[in-house]
Amino acid sequence: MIKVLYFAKLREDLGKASEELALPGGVTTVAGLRAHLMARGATWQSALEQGRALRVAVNHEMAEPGTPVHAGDEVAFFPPVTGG
Amino acid sequence: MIKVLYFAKLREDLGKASEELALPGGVTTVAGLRAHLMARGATWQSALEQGRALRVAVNHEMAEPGTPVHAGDEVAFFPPVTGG
Amino acid sequence: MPVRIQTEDFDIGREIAALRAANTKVGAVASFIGTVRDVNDGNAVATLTLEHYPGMTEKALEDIVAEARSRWRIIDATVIHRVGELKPLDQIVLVVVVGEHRGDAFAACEFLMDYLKTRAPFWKKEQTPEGSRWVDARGSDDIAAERWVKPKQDVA
Amino acid sequence: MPVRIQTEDFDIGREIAALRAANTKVGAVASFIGTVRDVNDGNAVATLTLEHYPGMTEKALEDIVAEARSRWRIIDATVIHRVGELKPLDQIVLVVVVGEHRGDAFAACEFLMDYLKTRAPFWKKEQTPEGSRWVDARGSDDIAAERWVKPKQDVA
Repeated sequence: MIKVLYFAKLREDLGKASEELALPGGVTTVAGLRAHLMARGATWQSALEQGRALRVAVNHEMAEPGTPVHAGDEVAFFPPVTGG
Repeated sequence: MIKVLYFAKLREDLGKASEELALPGGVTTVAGLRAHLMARGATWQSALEQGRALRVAVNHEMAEPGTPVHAGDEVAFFPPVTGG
Repeated sequence: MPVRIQTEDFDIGREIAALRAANTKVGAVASFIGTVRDVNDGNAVATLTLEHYPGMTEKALEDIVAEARSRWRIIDATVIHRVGELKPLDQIVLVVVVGEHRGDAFAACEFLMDYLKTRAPFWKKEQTPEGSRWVDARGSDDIAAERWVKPKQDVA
Repeated sequence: MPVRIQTEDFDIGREIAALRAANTKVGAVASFIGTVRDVNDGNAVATLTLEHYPGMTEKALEDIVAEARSRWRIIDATVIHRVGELKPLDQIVLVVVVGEHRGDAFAACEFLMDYLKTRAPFWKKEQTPEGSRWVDARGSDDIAAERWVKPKQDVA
Protein backbone atom coordinates (compact mmCIF):
# COMPACT_ATOMS: atom_id res chain seq x y z
CA MET A 1 0.00 0.00 0.00
CA ILE A 2 1.00 3.60 -0.52
CA LYS A 3 -0.58 6.79 0.78
CA VAL A 4 -1.22 9.54 -1.76
CA LEU A 5 -2.00 13.12 -0.72
CA TYR A 6 -3.34 16.07 -2.72
CA PHE A 7 -3.08 19.71 -1.62
CA ALA A 8 -4.51 23.14 -2.39
CA LYS A 9 -6.03 23.59 -5.88
CA LEU A 10 -5.20 19.99 -6.76
CA ARG A 11 -7.17 18.74 -3.75
CA GLU A 12 -10.14 20.86 -4.82
CA ASP A 13 -9.95 19.82 -8.48
CA LEU A 14 -9.82 16.12 -7.56
CA GLY A 15 -12.31 16.41 -4.72
CA LYS A 16 -9.96 14.29 -2.61
CA ALA A 17 -7.36 15.06 0.05
CA SER A 18 -5.84 11.60 0.41
CA GLU A 19 -6.23 7.96 -0.42
CA GLU A 20 -4.52 4.65 0.26
CA LEU A 21 -3.95 2.34 -2.64
CA ALA A 22 -2.03 -0.79 -3.47
CA LEU A 23 1.12 0.10 -5.37
CA PRO A 24 -0.06 -0.54 -8.95
CA GLY A 25 1.81 -3.21 -10.91
CA GLY A 26 4.66 -1.77 -12.95
CA VAL A 27 4.74 1.53 -11.02
CA THR A 28 8.25 2.11 -9.65
CA THR A 29 8.68 5.88 -9.89
CA VAL A 30 6.87 9.17 -9.35
CA ALA A 31 6.37 9.47 -13.12
CA GLY A 32 4.83 6.00 -13.23
CA LEU A 33 2.42 6.77 -10.40
CA ARG A 34 1.40 10.02 -12.03
CA ALA A 35 0.68 8.25 -15.34
CA HIS A 36 -1.33 5.62 -13.48
CA LEU A 37 -3.47 8.28 -11.75
CA MET A 38 -4.00 10.24 -14.99
CA ALA A 39 -5.47 7.10 -16.57
CA ARG A 40 -8.41 7.32 -14.12
CA GLY A 41 -10.28 9.74 -16.42
CA ALA A 42 -10.64 13.29 -17.70
CA THR A 43 -10.60 15.01 -14.28
CA TRP A 44 -7.41 13.25 -13.24
CA GLN A 45 -5.85 13.73 -16.66
CA SER A 46 -6.33 17.49 -16.63
CA ALA A 47 -5.49 17.99 -12.94
CA LEU A 48 -2.19 16.14 -13.12
CA GLU A 49 -1.21 17.21 -16.63
CA GLN A 50 -0.09 20.66 -15.57
CA GLY A 51 3.44 20.22 -16.84
CA ARG A 52 6.03 21.89 -14.65
CA ALA A 53 3.48 23.58 -12.38
CA LEU A 54 3.02 20.31 -10.46
CA ARG A 55 5.25 19.37 -7.53
CA VAL A 56 5.68 15.96 -5.93
CA ALA A 57 7.08 14.91 -2.56
CA VAL A 58 7.94 11.36 -1.49
CA ASN A 59 8.11 10.77 2.26
CA HIS A 60 8.23 14.54 2.93
CA GLU A 61 11.14 15.20 0.55
CA MET A 62 10.76 17.03 -2.76
CA ALA A 63 10.92 14.49 -5.58
CA GLU A 64 11.67 14.29 -9.30
CA PRO A 65 9.87 12.23 -11.98
CA GLY A 66 12.54 9.55 -11.59
CA THR A 67 12.33 9.31 -7.79
CA PRO A 68 11.53 5.68 -6.79
CA VAL A 69 8.20 4.84 -5.14
CA HIS A 70 7.97 1.79 -2.89
CA ALA A 71 5.20 0.14 -0.89
CA GLY A 72 4.75 2.05 2.39
CA ASP A 73 5.71 5.41 0.89
CA GLU A 74 3.72 8.62 1.28
CA VAL A 75 3.50 10.49 -2.02
CA ALA A 76 2.07 14.02 -2.21
CA PHE A 77 1.03 15.98 -5.31
CA PHE A 78 0.62 19.74 -5.07
CA PRO A 79 0.97 23.06 -6.92
CA PRO A 80 4.08 25.27 -6.50
CA VAL A 81 4.18 26.55 -2.93
CA THR A 82 3.08 30.08 -2.02
CA GLY A 83 3.86 30.52 1.68
CA GLY A 84 5.82 33.26 3.43
CA MET B 1 35.61 83.04 13.93
CA ILE B 2 35.30 79.30 13.49
CA LYS B 3 34.17 76.66 15.96
CA VAL B 4 36.40 73.60 16.32
CA LEU B 5 35.21 70.39 18.03
CA TYR B 6 37.13 67.32 19.21
CA PHE B 7 35.53 63.94 19.97
CA ALA B 8 36.26 60.65 21.72
CA LYS B 9 39.95 59.78 22.18
CA LEU B 10 40.99 63.02 20.48
CA ARG B 11 38.98 65.05 22.99
CA GLU B 12 40.66 63.18 25.84
CA ASP B 13 44.17 63.50 24.38
CA LEU B 14 43.75 67.23 23.84
CA GLY B 15 41.85 67.83 27.07
CA LYS B 16 39.42 69.96 25.11
CA ALA B 17 35.97 69.37 23.63
CA SER B 18 35.59 72.59 21.66
CA GLU B 19 36.98 76.03 21.10
CA GLU B 20 36.24 79.15 19.09
CA LEU B 21 39.05 80.80 17.26
CA ALA B 22 39.60 83.43 14.63
CA LEU B 23 40.24 81.79 11.28
CA PRO B 24 44.06 81.92 11.21
CA GLY B 25 45.65 83.90 8.39
CA GLY B 26 46.44 81.76 5.37
CA VAL B 27 44.18 78.90 6.48
CA THR B 28 41.68 78.12 3.70
CA THR B 29 41.26 74.32 3.94
CA VAL B 30 40.91 71.46 6.40
CA ALA B 31 44.57 70.54 5.79
CA GLY B 32 45.64 74.12 6.53
CA LEU B 33 43.67 74.22 9.79
CA ARG B 34 45.09 70.88 10.86
CA ALA B 35 48.67 72.07 10.24
CA HIS B 36 47.92 75.26 12.19
CA LEU B 37 46.65 73.26 15.18
CA MET B 38 49.60 70.84 15.09
CA ALA B 39 51.98 73.79 15.41
CA ARG B 40 50.62 74.41 18.93
CA GLY B 41 53.03 71.88 20.44
CA ALA B 42 53.87 68.23 21.03
CA THR B 43 50.43 67.18 22.34
CA TRP B 44 48.67 68.67 19.35
CA GLN B 45 51.30 67.38 16.96
CA SER B 46 50.92 63.77 18.09
CA ALA B 47 47.12 63.87 18.51
CA LEU B 48 46.46 65.20 15.03
CA GLU B 49 49.29 63.35 13.26
CA GLN B 50 47.44 60.05 13.14
CA GLY B 51 47.53 59.77 9.37
CA ARG B 52 44.39 58.27 7.90
CA ALA B 53 42.94 57.34 11.29
CA LEU B 54 41.73 60.94 11.70
CA ARG B 55 38.39 62.09 10.35
CA VAL B 56 37.21 65.66 9.78
CA ALA B 57 33.73 67.11 9.29
CA VAL B 58 32.92 70.64 8.14
CA ASN B 59 29.44 71.87 9.01
CA HIS B 60 28.26 68.32 9.82
CA GLU B 61 29.47 66.86 6.51
CA MET B 62 32.44 64.51 6.19
CA ALA B 63 35.36 66.47 4.72
CA GLU B 64 38.62 65.86 2.85
CA PRO B 65 41.98 67.60 3.35
CA GLY B 66 41.11 69.94 0.47
CA THR B 67 37.67 70.90 1.77
CA PRO B 68 37.47 74.73 2.14
CA VAL B 69 37.11 76.29 5.59
CA HIS B 70 35.47 79.72 5.93
CA ALA B 71 34.72 82.03 8.83
CA GLY B 72 31.56 80.86 10.56
CA ASP B 73 32.21 77.18 9.85
CA GLU B 74 32.05 74.39 12.41
CA VAL B 75 34.99 71.99 11.98
CA ALA B 76 35.16 68.71 13.92
CA PHE B 77 38.14 66.36 14.32
CA PHE B 78 37.55 62.79 15.47
CA PRO B 79 38.74 59.17 15.21
CA PRO B 80 37.05 56.68 12.85
CA VAL B 81 33.50 56.08 14.06
CA THR B 82 32.54 52.95 16.01
CA GLY B 83 28.76 53.11 16.47
CA GLY B 84 26.13 50.53 15.65
CA MET C 1 11.91 24.59 19.08
CA PRO C 2 13.34 26.69 16.27
CA VAL C 3 10.45 25.94 13.88
CA ARG C 4 6.75 26.42 14.65
CA ILE C 5 3.58 26.14 12.55
CA GLN C 6 0.64 27.71 14.36
CA THR C 7 -2.71 29.42 13.91
CA GLU C 8 -2.03 31.96 16.71
CA ASP C 9 -0.29 35.27 16.16
CA PHE C 10 3.32 35.80 17.31
CA ASP C 11 5.22 38.58 19.09
CA ILE C 12 8.61 39.47 17.57
CA GLY C 13 9.83 41.05 20.81
CA ARG C 14 9.13 37.90 22.80
CA GLU C 15 10.77 35.64 20.20
CA ILE C 16 13.91 37.79 20.07
CA ALA C 17 14.09 37.87 23.87
CA ALA C 18 13.88 34.06 23.99
CA LEU C 19 16.71 33.63 21.48
CA ARG C 20 18.90 36.20 23.23
CA ALA C 21 18.26 34.77 26.70
CA ALA C 22 19.67 31.45 25.50
CA ASN C 23 22.98 32.98 24.44
CA THR C 24 24.92 35.97 25.75
CA LYS C 25 27.34 36.01 22.81
CA VAL C 26 24.68 37.50 20.56
CA GLY C 27 25.70 40.86 19.09
CA ALA C 28 23.41 40.90 16.04
CA VAL C 29 19.70 40.17 15.61
CA ALA C 30 18.35 40.12 12.04
CA SER C 31 14.65 39.53 11.57
CA PHE C 32 11.87 39.52 9.02
CA ILE C 33 8.08 39.63 9.24
CA GLY C 34 5.83 38.94 6.27
CA THR C 35 2.34 40.45 6.51
CA VAL C 36 -0.97 40.23 4.67
CA ARG C 37 -1.38 43.26 2.43
CA ASP C 38 -4.90 44.47 1.81
CA VAL C 39 -4.41 44.55 -1.94
CA ASN C 40 -2.88 41.86 -4.16
CA ASP C 41 -2.65 42.21 -7.95
CA GLY C 42 -5.09 45.08 -7.72
CA ASN C 43 -7.91 43.25 -5.92
CA ALA C 44 -9.00 43.97 -2.37
CA VAL C 45 -8.37 40.92 -0.18
CA ALA C 46 -10.95 40.09 2.48
CA THR C 47 -9.30 37.07 4.07
CA LEU C 48 -6.50 34.68 3.28
CA THR C 49 -6.50 30.95 4.05
CA LEU C 50 -3.17 29.23 4.52
CA GLU C 51 -3.07 25.50 3.94
CA HIS C 52 0.00 23.37 4.59
CA TYR C 53 1.27 19.79 4.54
CA PRO C 54 1.60 18.75 8.19
CA GLY C 55 4.71 16.69 8.76
CA MET C 56 6.49 17.78 5.61
CA THR C 57 6.25 21.47 6.53
CA GLU C 58 8.14 21.04 9.79
CA LYS C 59 10.75 18.86 8.11
CA ALA C 60 11.23 21.30 5.23
CA LEU C 61 11.69 24.25 7.61
CA GLU C 62 14.07 22.31 9.87
CA ASP C 63 16.12 21.32 6.82
CA ILE C 64 16.28 24.96 5.71
CA VAL C 65 17.44 26.09 9.17
CA ALA C 66 20.08 23.33 9.23
CA GLU C 67 21.27 24.48 5.81
CA ALA C 68 21.55 28.09 7.02
CA ARG C 69 23.56 26.95 10.06
CA SER C 70 25.96 25.06 7.82
CA ARG C 71 26.47 28.01 5.48
CA TRP C 72 26.85 30.91 7.90
CA ARG C 73 28.27 31.51 11.33
CA ILE C 74 25.08 32.07 13.28
CA ILE C 75 24.13 31.22 16.86
CA ASP C 76 20.45 30.36 16.59
CA ALA C 77 17.29 30.97 14.56
CA THR C 78 13.52 30.89 14.94
CA VAL C 79 11.00 30.38 12.13
CA ILE C 80 7.27 30.77 12.81
CA HIS C 81 4.67 30.39 10.07
CA ARG C 82 0.95 30.83 10.63
CA VAL C 83 -1.73 28.71 8.96
CA GLY C 84 -5.52 28.92 8.78
CA GLU C 85 -7.58 32.07 8.28
CA LEU C 86 -5.76 35.40 8.17
CA LYS C 87 -7.02 38.95 7.65
CA PRO C 88 -5.40 41.91 5.91
CA LEU C 89 -2.56 43.34 8.07
CA ASP C 90 -2.14 40.06 9.97
CA GLN C 91 1.36 38.73 10.43
CA ILE C 92 2.10 35.57 8.41
CA VAL C 93 5.71 34.60 8.93
CA LEU C 94 8.58 35.47 11.26
CA VAL C 95 12.25 34.67 10.84
CA VAL C 96 14.77 35.72 13.49
CA VAL C 97 18.47 34.96 13.27
CA VAL C 98 20.93 35.78 16.05
CA GLY C 99 24.69 35.76 15.61
CA GLU C 100 27.86 37.40 16.78
CA HIS C 101 28.12 39.68 13.76
CA ARG C 102 25.61 41.23 11.43
CA GLY C 103 26.80 40.05 8.01
CA ASP C 104 26.10 36.38 8.68
CA ALA C 105 22.85 37.14 10.53
CA PHE C 106 21.49 39.21 7.61
CA ALA C 107 22.52 36.64 4.98
CA ALA C 108 21.05 33.70 6.89
CA CYS C 109 17.78 35.57 7.54
CA GLU C 110 17.29 36.45 3.87
CA PHE C 111 18.28 32.93 2.80
CA LEU C 112 15.71 31.41 5.20
CA MET C 113 12.94 33.57 3.73
CA ASP C 114 13.93 32.87 0.12
CA TYR C 115 14.13 29.11 0.66
CA LEU C 116 10.94 29.02 2.73
CA LYS C 117 9.09 30.82 -0.09
CA THR C 118 10.02 28.18 -2.66
CA ARG C 119 10.48 24.97 -0.64
CA ALA C 120 8.11 24.87 2.33
CA PRO C 121 4.68 23.37 1.49
CA PHE C 122 2.30 26.25 2.22
CA TRP C 123 -0.45 27.47 -0.12
CA LYS C 124 -2.42 30.71 0.07
CA LYS C 125 -6.02 31.11 -1.02
CA GLU C 126 -7.48 34.60 -1.18
CA GLN C 127 -11.11 35.48 -0.59
CA THR C 128 -11.97 38.70 -2.43
CA PRO C 129 -15.30 40.41 -3.15
CA GLU C 130 -15.10 38.74 -6.61
CA GLY C 131 -14.68 35.25 -5.16
CA SER C 132 -11.81 33.09 -4.00
CA ARG C 133 -8.64 32.15 -5.82
CA TRP C 134 -5.43 30.29 -5.13
CA VAL C 135 -2.45 32.63 -5.18
CA ASP C 136 -0.06 31.95 -8.05
CA ALA C 137 3.58 31.22 -7.32
CA ARG C 138 5.77 34.20 -8.20
CA GLY C 139 8.64 33.82 -10.64
CA SER C 140 10.55 36.44 -8.64
CA ASP C 141 10.59 34.05 -5.67
CA ASP C 142 12.26 31.35 -7.77
CA ILE C 143 14.83 33.90 -8.91
CA ALA C 144 15.46 34.99 -5.32
CA ALA C 145 15.99 31.39 -4.23
CA GLU C 146 18.27 30.64 -7.20
CA ARG C 147 20.78 33.18 -5.92
CA TRP C 148 21.66 30.85 -3.05
CA VAL C 149 22.22 27.71 -5.11
CA LYS C 150 25.88 26.78 -4.94
CA PRO C 151 27.59 25.67 -8.13
CA LYS C 152 27.92 21.91 -8.15
CA GLN C 153 31.35 20.74 -7.01
CA ASP C 154 33.36 18.49 -9.29
CA VAL C 155 34.18 15.25 -7.55
CA ALA C 156 37.74 14.40 -8.53
CA MET D 1 10.61 60.97 13.04
CA PRO D 2 12.56 58.24 11.24
CA VAL D 3 15.82 58.95 13.11
CA ARG D 4 16.22 59.11 16.88
CA ILE D 5 19.25 59.40 19.17
CA GLN D 6 18.31 58.58 22.76
CA THR D 7 19.58 57.27 26.08
CA GLU D 8 16.42 55.23 26.71
CA ASP D 9 15.92 51.66 25.54
CA PHE D 10 13.61 50.88 22.59
CA ASP D 11 10.94 48.27 21.85
CA ILE D 12 11.17 46.67 18.39
CA GLY D 13 7.52 45.55 18.51
CA ARG D 14 6.30 49.08 19.17
CA GLU D 15 8.51 50.58 16.45
CA ILE D 16 7.33 48.05 13.87
CA ALA D 17 3.71 48.64 14.84
CA ALA D 18 4.14 52.40 14.38
CA LEU D 19 5.64 52.00 10.91
CA ARG D 20 2.96 49.51 9.86
CA ALA D 21 0.11 51.62 11.23
CA ALA D 22 1.20 54.44 8.95
CA ASN D 23 0.93 52.31 5.81
CA THR D 24 -1.33 49.41 4.92
CA LYS D 25 0.63 48.51 1.79
CA VAL D 26 3.41 47.00 3.88
CA GLY D 27 4.02 43.34 3.11
CA ALA D 28 7.61 43.04 4.34
CA VAL D 29 9.31 44.17 7.56
CA ALA D 30 13.11 43.74 7.74
CA SER D 31 14.82 44.73 10.96
CA PHE D 32 18.11 44.63 12.80
CA ILE D 33 19.12 45.06 16.44
CA GLY D 34 22.73 45.48 17.53
CA THR D 35 23.41 44.52 21.15
CA VAL D 36 26.25 44.82 23.65
CA ARG D 37 28.07 41.51 23.92
CA ASP D 38 29.62 40.68 27.27
CA VAL D 39 32.97 39.86 25.68
CA ASN D 40 34.91 41.88 23.10
CA ASP D 41 38.33 40.82 21.83
CA GLY D 42 38.53 38.37 24.71
CA ASN D 43 37.98 40.88 27.52
CA ALA D 44 34.93 40.97 29.76
CA VAL D 45 33.08 44.25 29.25
CA ALA D 46 31.53 45.88 32.32
CA THR D 47 29.90 48.90 30.69
CA LEU D 48 30.06 50.73 27.40
CA THR D 49 29.85 54.49 26.97
CA LEU D 50 28.55 55.81 23.66
CA GLU D 51 29.56 59.34 22.69
CA HIS D 52 28.22 61.10 19.62
CA TYR D 53 28.34 64.42 17.76
CA PRO D 54 24.96 66.05 18.37
CA GLY D 55 23.67 67.77 15.25
CA MET D 56 25.90 65.88 12.84
CA THR D 57 24.63 62.48 14.01
CA GLU D 58 21.02 63.24 13.15
CA LYS D 59 22.03 64.72 9.80
CA ALA D 60 24.27 61.75 8.93
CA LEU D 61 21.51 59.26 9.75
CA GLU D 62 18.87 61.24 7.85
CA ASP D 63 21.19 61.39 4.83
CA ILE D 64 21.69 57.61 5.02
CA VAL D 65 17.93 56.99 5.18
CA ALA D 66 17.38 59.33 2.21
CA GLU D 67 20.05 57.44 0.27
CA ALA D 68 18.35 54.11 1.05
CA ARG D 69 15.02 55.52 -0.12
CA SER D 70 16.58 56.63 -3.38
CA ARG D 71 18.22 53.26 -4.03
CA TRP D 72 15.44 50.83 -3.13
CA ARG D 73 11.68 50.69 -3.31
CA ILE D 74 10.82 50.93 0.35
CA ILE D 75 7.89 52.51 2.15
CA ASP D 76 9.44 53.80 5.36
CA ALA D 77 12.29 53.26 7.82
CA THR D 78 13.17 53.90 11.46
CA VAL D 79 16.68 54.21 12.87
CA ILE D 80 17.21 54.46 16.64
CA HIS D 81 20.67 54.67 18.20
CA ARG D 82 21.28 54.83 21.92
CA VAL D 83 23.99 56.95 23.55
CA GLY D 84 25.38 57.21 27.07
CA GLU D 85 26.09 54.31 29.43
CA LEU D 86 25.16 50.81 28.30
CA LYS D 87 25.59 47.42 29.98
CA PRO D 88 26.29 43.99 28.49
CA LEU D 89 23.17 42.61 26.74
CA ASP D 90 21.67 46.10 26.31
CA GLN D 91 20.29 47.03 22.91
CA ILE D 92 22.38 49.66 21.06
CA VAL D 93 20.84 50.22 17.65
CA LEU D 94 17.60 49.42 15.82
CA VAL D 95 16.93 49.64 12.11
CA VAL D 96 13.48 48.77 10.75
CA VAL D 97 12.59 48.98 7.06
CA VAL D 98 9.07 48.37 5.73
CA GLY D 99 8.27 47.80 2.09
CA GLU D 100 5.95 45.99 -0.24
CA HIS D 101 8.39 43.17 -0.97
CA ARG D 102 11.18 41.58 0.98
CA GLY D 103 14.15 41.94 -1.38
CA ASP D 104 14.23 45.73 -1.19
CA ALA D 105 13.46 45.77 2.54
CA PHE D 106 16.35 43.40 3.32
CA ALA D 107 18.82 45.27 1.12
CA ALA D 108 17.91 48.69 2.51
CA CYS D 109 18.10 47.43 6.10
CA GLU D 110 21.57 45.96 5.64
CA PHE D 111 22.72 49.06 3.74
CA LEU D 112 21.52 51.32 6.58
CA MET D 113 23.50 49.32 9.14
CA ASP D 114 26.66 49.21 7.01
CA TYR D 115 26.59 52.93 6.31
CA LEU D 116 25.69 53.84 9.88
CA LYS D 117 28.67 51.81 11.10
CA THR D 118 31.13 53.78 8.98
CA ARG D 119 29.51 57.21 8.55
CA ALA D 120 27.52 58.15 11.64
CA PRO D 121 29.61 59.93 14.32
CA PHE D 122 29.32 57.57 17.31
CA TRP D 123 32.24 56.32 19.39
CA LYS D 124 32.27 53.47 21.90
CA LYS D 125 34.41 53.33 25.02
CA GLU D 126 34.56 50.09 26.98
CA GLN D 127 35.08 49.83 30.71
CA THR D 128 36.67 46.47 31.56
CA PRO D 129 38.21 45.13 34.77
CA GLU D 130 41.59 46.10 33.25
CA GLY D 131 40.57 49.72 32.66
CA SER D 132 38.82 51.66 29.94
CA ARG D 133 39.63 51.83 26.24
CA TRP D 134 38.18 53.32 23.09
CA VAL D 135 36.94 50.65 20.72
CA ASP D 136 38.95 50.46 17.50
CA ALA D 137 37.18 50.82 14.17
CA ARG D 138 36.92 47.47 12.40
CA GLY D 139 38.34 47.01 8.92
CA SER D 140 35.49 44.58 8.21
CA ASP D 141 33.02 47.45 8.62
CA ASP D 142 34.80 49.47 5.93
CA ILE D 143 34.70 46.45 3.64
CA ALA D 144 30.98 45.94 4.34
CA ALA D 145 30.26 49.59 3.49
CA GLU D 146 32.40 49.48 0.34
CA ARG D 147 30.05 46.90 -1.18
CA TRP D 148 27.39 49.57 -1.55
CA VAL D 149 29.54 52.18 -3.27
CA LYS D 150 28.32 52.64 -6.81
CA PRO D 151 30.88 52.93 -9.60
CA LYS D 152 31.23 56.55 -10.65
CA GLN D 153 29.13 57.38 -13.71
CA ASP D 154 30.83 58.90 -16.73
CA VAL D 155 29.27 62.22 -17.59
CA ALA D 156 28.97 62.28 -21.37
